[in-house]
Amino acid sequence: MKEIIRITVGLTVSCLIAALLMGSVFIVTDKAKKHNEHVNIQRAMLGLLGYTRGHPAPPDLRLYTMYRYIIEDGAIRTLGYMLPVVKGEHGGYQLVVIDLDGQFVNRFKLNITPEKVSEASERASAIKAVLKPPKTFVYSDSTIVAKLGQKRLAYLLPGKFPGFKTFIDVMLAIDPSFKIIGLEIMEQEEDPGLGAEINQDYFKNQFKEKSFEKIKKINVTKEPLPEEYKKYLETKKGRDFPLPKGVVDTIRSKYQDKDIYALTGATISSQAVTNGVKNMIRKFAYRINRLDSVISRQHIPVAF
Amino acid sequence: MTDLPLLTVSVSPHLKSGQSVEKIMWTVVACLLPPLILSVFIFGLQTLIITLISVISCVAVEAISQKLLHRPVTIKDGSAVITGLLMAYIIPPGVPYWIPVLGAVMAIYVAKHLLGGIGFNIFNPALIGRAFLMASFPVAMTSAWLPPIRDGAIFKYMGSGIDAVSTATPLYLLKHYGSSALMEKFGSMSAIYGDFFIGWRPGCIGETSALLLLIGGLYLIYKKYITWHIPVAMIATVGFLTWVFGGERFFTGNPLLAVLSGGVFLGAFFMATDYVTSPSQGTAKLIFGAGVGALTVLIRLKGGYPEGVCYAILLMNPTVPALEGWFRPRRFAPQKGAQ
Amino acid sequence: MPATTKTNFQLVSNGILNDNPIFRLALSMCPAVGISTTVMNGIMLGIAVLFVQVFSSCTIALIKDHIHPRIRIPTYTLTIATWVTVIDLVLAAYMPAAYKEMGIFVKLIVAFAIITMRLEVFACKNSVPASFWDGIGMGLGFMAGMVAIGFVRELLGMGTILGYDVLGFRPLLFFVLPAAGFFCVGIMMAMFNYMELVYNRKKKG
Amino acid sequence: MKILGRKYLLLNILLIICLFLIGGCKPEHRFVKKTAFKDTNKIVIEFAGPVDETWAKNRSNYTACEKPDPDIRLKIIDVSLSADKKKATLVFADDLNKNQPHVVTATKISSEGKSLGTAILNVKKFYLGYLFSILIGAMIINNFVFTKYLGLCVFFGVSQKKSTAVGMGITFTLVIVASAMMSWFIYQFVLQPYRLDFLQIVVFIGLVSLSVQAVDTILRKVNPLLFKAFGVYLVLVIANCIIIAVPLILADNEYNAWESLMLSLGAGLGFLIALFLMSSVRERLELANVPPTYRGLPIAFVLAGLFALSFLGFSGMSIF
Repeated sequence: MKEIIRITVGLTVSCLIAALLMGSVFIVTDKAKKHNEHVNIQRAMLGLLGYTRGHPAPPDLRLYTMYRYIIEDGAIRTLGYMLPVVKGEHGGYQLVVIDLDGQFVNRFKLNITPEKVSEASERASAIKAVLKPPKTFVYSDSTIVAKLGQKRLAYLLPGKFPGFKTFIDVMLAIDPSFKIIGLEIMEQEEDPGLGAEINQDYFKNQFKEKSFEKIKKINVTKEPLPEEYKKYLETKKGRDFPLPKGVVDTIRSKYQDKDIYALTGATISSQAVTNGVKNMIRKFAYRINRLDSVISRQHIPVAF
Repeated sequence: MTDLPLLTVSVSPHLKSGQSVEKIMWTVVACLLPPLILSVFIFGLQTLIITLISVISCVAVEAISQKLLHRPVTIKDGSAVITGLLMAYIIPPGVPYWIPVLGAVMAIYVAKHLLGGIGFNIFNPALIGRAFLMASFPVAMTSAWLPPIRDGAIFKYMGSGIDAVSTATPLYLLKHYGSSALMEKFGSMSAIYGDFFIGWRPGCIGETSALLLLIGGLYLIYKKYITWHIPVAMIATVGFLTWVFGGERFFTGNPLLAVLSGGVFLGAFFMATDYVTSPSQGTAKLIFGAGVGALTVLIRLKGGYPEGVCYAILLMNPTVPALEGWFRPRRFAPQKGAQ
Repeated sequence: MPATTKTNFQLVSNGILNDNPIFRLALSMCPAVGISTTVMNGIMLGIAVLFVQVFSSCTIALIKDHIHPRIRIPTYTLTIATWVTVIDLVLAAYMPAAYKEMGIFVKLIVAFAIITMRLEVFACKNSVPASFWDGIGMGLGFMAGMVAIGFVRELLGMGTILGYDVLGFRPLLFFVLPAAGFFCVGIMMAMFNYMELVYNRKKKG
Repeated sequence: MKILGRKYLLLNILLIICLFLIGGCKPEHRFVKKTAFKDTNKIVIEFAGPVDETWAKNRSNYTACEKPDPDIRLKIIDVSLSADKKKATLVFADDLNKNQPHVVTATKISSEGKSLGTAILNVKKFYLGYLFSILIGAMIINNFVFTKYLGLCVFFGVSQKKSTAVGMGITFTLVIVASAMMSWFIYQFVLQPYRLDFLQIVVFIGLVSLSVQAVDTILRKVNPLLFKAFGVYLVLVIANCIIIAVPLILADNEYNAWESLMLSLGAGLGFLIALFLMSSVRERLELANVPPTYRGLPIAFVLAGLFALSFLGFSGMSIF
């Protein structure tokens, strides 16, 4: 009996100590983790816009995130955009509800601070507070709007679509006329040497500078990638074959309206990325136009 | 540590007396030669060079590894030649010449001699070589297909310029673009059957001619070097399962096309029947063949590759010891209480 | 076994050579096959294992007199799990890129047989400093094994070392695939055996 | 003895399948029996009774979209109705992305003159098939040993003899199903709601030990014969990383109860298959003249490498 008590006490004490240790480490690291994650994503976004360490972003560049929710009220489904608005010095968020035909339905002020907005659970509770109970909502996606001074510089769209093996996670930067500024592959598990080559500059840089008109009809060609174009695509890194300015311009204009050259032996992965990007831009263009018209008609003081 | 007698291969009980391993092996080599000669006319002279390099490097690796491991050098028995031939037969005709050399090291040294040498390899060495090449040079191994030569210009593809003419295999077209794309490229269905049966289609070096492979295989069966079980079970399963699952709806697949358009004949007669890596008894053989067929169809229809014969045989190889254990030949006077 | 009489240096070298956790004890093989694709992965996971091993060894050596023999194994498990959690949290927070690369394997350190074994065989019978050095040896041994495999695979698979282009081309993509990990480990183990054979022969002759 | 055990296992599996069948056919509207994808660009709606032809054939009565994009409607180019008027087939202009669940809205369904209200229908891939694909995926296609490279220490340790291998495999399957289900439960209802997920490693390893202990005790009491056969392997189970990897994967992917069951069952059976194949091959290899420096573990690793090479054939496979 005495032994059992000794064992129990010993175990309890060690469990408590372990829990204390883990708990305190968690509290310390959690903040740092979130901060680092934020910094990393920020860096990836700025990199897509062409700002690197050697060429830092101007101080008046602002990134605003808007979140899209699908709201269900019985049979009626509407879209809810959680938008950053200008209000005093701190700013705030509003939920703008739009029906499926693009007509304005309602708007609510949300009780959430910009610091907490990146947490899904905080957003959910803020929205829950304004929507009446039979309505349910699910998070759908988010878009980041980069604003330079008073003018929209670019949209950053995170996206995910099926590749050859599993999902391909990308981040796409497009300018206000929906021309592609850059494409970054965030995560993929394609075959090494084949589909995984989508991560190479000579593939993903092909998407750069494709116009909206082109991207709507873009396709994949199985012709081999011309050598000069490959060089051009890889120069962006700044270490191989720096090309003279004139050559760069002629190559750019020559290949700007060409289809995407498929990776050798990985046509399916190439096709998957191309279609994925195409769909992302098509859907986004459709939505942002509707949203913008609602914003201007309702005079919503959006931050972006 | 005494060395085991290597040449009396104990795992091949179906060998008739008076037939030496060597004689069988060289007969198999002879049966494999006609498809090679035809492939020169289909894909050009470089197929012969690739095959020769493959055979020579396999024999060389065999000799070197036997020397290194202090075993008797047995390159004259023809088994390394067969491995070399088969490995060349299942690589595309447009690959660089040095590719088979690396495959030979994997096939002969790792898959055969490390596991104990002739008669003990668990996996078919030629197929291991191919799987290794596939993993190492995915681009070359999945895209160096050449369109068949129709005008007898067998020097056409020698030298460079292969990239520009590379084409897609029928199975690739079927998998990713459907049968209409196939017809567009190769003509009407009846023309396709005729061409594919004789061998005028893109594909691996030695797999295209169903006709010649069938003749070779039937001769081996006639000479009782192999039995009908594995080839029949495998081809029938591929045909049947493709018919059931291969179409848009059930029972609308095209079994004939499936059997003719990949490496089914080569695999069925010359690879799945390999003495060492296949079961030796009737029922087990049927199950083995059916398993290979089923896996082939599974990989073709649902997998990441257009063709699955190579991996299907490799996947069934390690089940051989278990299959042989389950389907032992029936004893004539079973003892009571045995088991 | 009484408390060890080995010097600190012997303890460390024992972990790296004689009792190398990967090639000699053949424990914790999963990471050796799964994520030994690059040298960097080897170093990172090696550091994680080193920390877990050292901390756990020291903890157990510190409290060895207070552990009831009946709950020895649960105590070990709890100790290891706690330290793995700590390392996991720290890596996730401060080295997100490397952490992502190693995936689930950091968390799986908890099931590495090598750590439990060292606690059972060594730390529960020895002083804190000896356990510390033994933990260092084992961790370094593990790291050395991972780095060796990673070196071969990175060089042959990608033609780079630590991310720097060495060969300028990719010789055999096969080595990037985890299937190659099996071959590398197998062949390196055989090489270790061969060296032992030669060493013993020399000693005799 | 053994046969009895097998029978129970079969019975259980049958029971589970029946439950799925009952659960899988839940209608979302009382008048709609079933919805399904067909071909590449069609969706079929089966009604409980005949619907009015004029209603059914009117394209504007239907809207369809992918679930995450309700505002972007897919273009319906044609609707056809079967002869018994119970089955409507919507034909779309573009191919559908079947990985995405779709939502079809049928407004004011009209049957024999009566209006039956509007139905919002979720169209998704066959759920049973999805579960089955998780099982087969974990068992063969993404076999934990040959394609995910986990559980190797135990794998090489006990694959020398077929009988040990099978014993270990069965014990392992039992324990992994028990512990994974418990872990899933605790994670879903305790760790996640209270934001304690950083404790997952400690909790999961604790649950594994607990279930090993539980299986030990139960077997000892209920079936001493079975305990004699499998008891020795119980200790080894904890040293197998698969057993801790599965709960971690379940937690990461937010699987539900059925999916978790399938994944853990598949992981266990996959380990059993891998062990069985490896042990039968290694038994045969004992006769072979393996080079002396390779004898034992090194050759086992080379063999496992050859296995992994052939399992590459499954890469990129998706069954449903």
